[in-house]
Amino acid sequence: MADGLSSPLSAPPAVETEVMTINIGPHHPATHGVLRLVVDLEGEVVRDLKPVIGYVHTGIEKSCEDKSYWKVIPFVERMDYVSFFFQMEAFCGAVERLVDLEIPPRAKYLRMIFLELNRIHSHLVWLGTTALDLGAISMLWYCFRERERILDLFEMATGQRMHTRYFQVGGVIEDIPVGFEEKLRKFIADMPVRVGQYEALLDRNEVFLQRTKGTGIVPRERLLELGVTGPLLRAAGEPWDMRKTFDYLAYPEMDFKIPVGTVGDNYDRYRVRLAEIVESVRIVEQSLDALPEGPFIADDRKYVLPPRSELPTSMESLIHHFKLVTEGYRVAPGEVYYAIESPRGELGCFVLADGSAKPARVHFRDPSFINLQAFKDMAVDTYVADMIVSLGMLDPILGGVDR
Amino acid sequence: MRDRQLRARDMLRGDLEGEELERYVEEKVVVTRFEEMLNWSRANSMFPLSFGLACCAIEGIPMSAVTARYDIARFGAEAGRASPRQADMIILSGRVSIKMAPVVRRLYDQMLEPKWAISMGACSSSGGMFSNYAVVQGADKFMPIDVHIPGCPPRPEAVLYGFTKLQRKIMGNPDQGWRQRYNAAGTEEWARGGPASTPSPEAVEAYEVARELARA
Amino acid sequence: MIPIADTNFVEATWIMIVKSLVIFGVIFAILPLMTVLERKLIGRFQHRYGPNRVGPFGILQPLADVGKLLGKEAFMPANAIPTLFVLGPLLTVLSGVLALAIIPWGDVQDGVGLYGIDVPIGILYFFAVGSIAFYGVLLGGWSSGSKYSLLGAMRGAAQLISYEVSMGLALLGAVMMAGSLSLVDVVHAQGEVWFIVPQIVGFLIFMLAGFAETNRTPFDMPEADAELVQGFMTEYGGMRFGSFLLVEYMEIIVVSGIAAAMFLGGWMGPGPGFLDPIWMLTKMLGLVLLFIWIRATLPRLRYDQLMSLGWKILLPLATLNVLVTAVLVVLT
Amino acid sequence: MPDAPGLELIRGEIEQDHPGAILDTSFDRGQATLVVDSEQVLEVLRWLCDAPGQGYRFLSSLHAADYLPATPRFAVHYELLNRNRVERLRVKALLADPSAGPVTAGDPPPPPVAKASSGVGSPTAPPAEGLPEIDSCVELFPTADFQEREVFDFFGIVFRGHPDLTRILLPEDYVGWPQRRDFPVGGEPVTFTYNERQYG
Repeated sequence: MADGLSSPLSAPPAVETEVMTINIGPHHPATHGVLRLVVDLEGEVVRDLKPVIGYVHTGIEKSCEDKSYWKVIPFVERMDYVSFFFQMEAFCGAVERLVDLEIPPRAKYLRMIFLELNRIHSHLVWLGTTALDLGAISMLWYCFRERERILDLFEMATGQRMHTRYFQVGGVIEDIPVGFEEKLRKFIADMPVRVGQYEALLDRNEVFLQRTKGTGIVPRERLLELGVTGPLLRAAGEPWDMRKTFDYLAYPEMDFKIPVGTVGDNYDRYRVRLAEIVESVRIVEQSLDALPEGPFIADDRKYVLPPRSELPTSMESLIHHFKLVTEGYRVAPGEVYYAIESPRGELGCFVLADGSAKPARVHFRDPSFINLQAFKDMAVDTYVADMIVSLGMLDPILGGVDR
Repeated sequence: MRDRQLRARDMLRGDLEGEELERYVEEKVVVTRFEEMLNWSRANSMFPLSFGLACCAIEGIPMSAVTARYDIARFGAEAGRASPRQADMIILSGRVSIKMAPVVRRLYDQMLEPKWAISMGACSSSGGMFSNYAVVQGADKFMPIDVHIPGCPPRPEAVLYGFTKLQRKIMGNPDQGWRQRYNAAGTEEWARGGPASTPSPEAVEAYEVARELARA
Repeated sequence: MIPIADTNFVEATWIMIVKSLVIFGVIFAILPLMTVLERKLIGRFQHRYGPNRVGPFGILQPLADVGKLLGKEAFMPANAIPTLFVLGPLLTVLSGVLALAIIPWGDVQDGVGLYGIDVPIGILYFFAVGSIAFYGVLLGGWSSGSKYSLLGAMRGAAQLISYEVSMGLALLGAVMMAGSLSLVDVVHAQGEVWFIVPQIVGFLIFMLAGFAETNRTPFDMPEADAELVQGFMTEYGGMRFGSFLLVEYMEIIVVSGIAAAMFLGGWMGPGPGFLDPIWMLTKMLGLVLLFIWIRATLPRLRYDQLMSLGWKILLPLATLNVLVTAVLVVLT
Repeated sequence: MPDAPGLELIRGEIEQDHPGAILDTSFDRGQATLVVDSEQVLEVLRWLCDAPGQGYRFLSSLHAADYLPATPRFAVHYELLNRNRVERLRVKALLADPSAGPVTAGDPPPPPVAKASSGVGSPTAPPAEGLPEIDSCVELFPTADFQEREVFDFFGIVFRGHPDLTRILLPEDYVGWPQRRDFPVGGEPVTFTYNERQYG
């Protein structure tokens, strides 16, 4: 309702009312995991709220200090469990910068393909669950239908559906199998059609528009102060995408657009993410077309496992293999912060090397964790139903928040 | 047919006679049938708690396992209930941190008897790869678990397989002796020293009705 | 003995008893089938099968559900109010069953009216009895001693008040055209043309308000599970929860039945007289499918949007509809 | 990234306004780092944020690290970002461990800091003694709120002036600072059939 937008929720009501503190979570159907919100309600209006996090704190950063570099990769994947390829890329990229290793072009393109597929996957999970929060239950099934196809592709190339451990320091662990390209092409041909179908179901639905338009607005300047990045920031009209601004992988060679919103409400967030799916499909298509021939992993035996075929014939390879598997490689002391654009914003990885074969400190700047600070601004003085929608549109992954 | 055979056998043995025998046979047959019936309905109408912890939640009951390709609804278990009072089964999908463990135990306590728990994935079964200060090394430490599903994360097919295992367990194959072993009889109120857990009046009534029907 | 209402038609007591038993039996056979129908249909909407392991086509699924719910532990939260907590589900079941009585399944045949009762105040009876359900919701939610339940119950009460009015006004048009409050008379009045044609506005408003009355998806505020866990029935488990669930479906049947009788010509249809109940059932089922379809498709409204829809759009529209109908009825 | 001469220019300009604030600079693997005196870190950050021609207004990440055998044991890292010039700059504030006393490199590591932190948990009570302290930059960068709490949670570094410095990820009654290098990783061995006698 138009009047619903303009009604001054921030003004205190005429009648004397009592504030009710209600505890949402850690188990609640709409908190996308185990987030706990302590909410002060005045009738149906949220007056104050405080997120309480840490319910899936896993101590991953500490565990990483106890493992050699190449064993850290499966740990970091399990932080933000719907964008696992991004964690791998952030960590591998950081270590590659530490040891000054250039990855071959084919590995760059393969990484881009999987990163963008993962971005689509992440946005699909977001769309399904958020629509579920809104009450549009069927969207979950439609989104997960496409998600299964992405997971099939992952499984085909890597052997696992989730947490694939596909990226290695120096490249990727295996080349894509025969038939992968054909399957991927079929998928990227279908995906824009599917996005059109999602739009048909949601964008032409008056109820959905009423629920999302004009809710959860946070101005751009405030978002920047709070360190918010990713689709949330872009929906507020700030075209900040690290794929464009920073030079990593082969993104500078790709032709893609940055979708930007205008108002910064929940509807813009939804539109920006849907548009990003389409742009990701374009990136996948271009990198598939331009996929160069050549090795998929760097040829530096100090850091990269020798190919399996060399082991029976080459003594040197065997020694390298043995050293790498038992001890790992040592990294000269130094520290590196490497950030990439994950589906939720800036995903930074800080690795501190102390000269041994294990990292002295691995820290992830997880976008969900930082973005969650903006939730209070999004939800205070709105209805409790809008708070739920805003939380869905914020798209926090609690595994990433708590690490 | 069967009770006639039984009666014939006992008559031959001479253990029971006349009216007493009649009653004995009827009771035996009806009670086991009723138990079977109840277990059948429990196994086929599991409402899972729509509850997710970490990675496995994406592959497990709240999400992938209910989606079109796997469709746990075929087994009548898609009606995820958000309130633990209405749920029959809790799936621990992911690592249980030391901060979350009391909450999970509380959720389990709030569920009404009979209730079942599945521990999905390596993390909640044993701590998995996260052997560190923050993760509880196996959910069995604070609550009874019926079925453990291995994997990190398990595929949805594995979840379905674990679920059918649980169904078989409920239907008495194997029997439920583990409950006595864990002393997992009651809810939180029971643990505080309230009245012992008794079958609901509705259950008693249904039981009586079934007995009457069987007599007639 | 004081007659509660003046009946048009007097039957022997035993016929009444048999009739009520038959209606009760049929409805309670349909209700569980409806739950499985909904689960299977929603499954089909979502590209999957739905329950199919228990019995042929999963048709025994509700049997398992009911058996399980009966076998659950009877439980009451420590800070609930005992009597009211028990009374809540009872009241809702009561109102659902009572409302079934006035749905006309057919005309008077061989001296037997194919309906529970035909009270001259038919529609009023429906409103009076239907409103009791919300006492159940309110009492159940309030006495649970949970904040979620309380919020759900409050939403439920407000929703009832907002939509009951529009619902009544929506039916008024059809009542004026028929000149009687009795549902049987209204059906008889639709001999030439079903009232959905002249009263399309009334029909739409009635269905919208019906969604709100039954707490179904676009308007499922009292149990909005994304916000309020399970709303007023958060603390209910076992068969008490089951009865809330059952009543939801019973209310769908009642609303569909009233809508079919008032706007879709009730039992009217080609074929001999004994097909009348079949026609009625078909029409009702069509409306029930509409309910399920909408649940699979539409998102939920926000609470204040629900309110403004009820008061600012439906109510004026229904009033206008009544006025126009009144003028037309007087003129013709 | 500002290149090495650019980093020296920044250092020179800061030295003019805040003498003694910059302890060191380093330019390593293409990343520029200003090592800052922990007492003046807020001034330096404000200067980098506001000074004309600088504009490092976006705090990407705030985290800490434990360089255990080294003398100033802890460091708080501020990953600053200039979004106009697309330049990153790391500010590193070194912090000594007050509980350890003067430790020189090569000394055995101090015993695990697992003292009862009685005040931790309530924002009003002063934090436990013997913790390193640094100024909070929440006023300057609101995004630092959660991250400073996280650093406090894991390293026991107290941020003076933080509005609500409580544990964020660990339970409120947790004792110890798990990400310090002398804190054991923890966990416990899993019992299998072959080692049941050992652990079971």
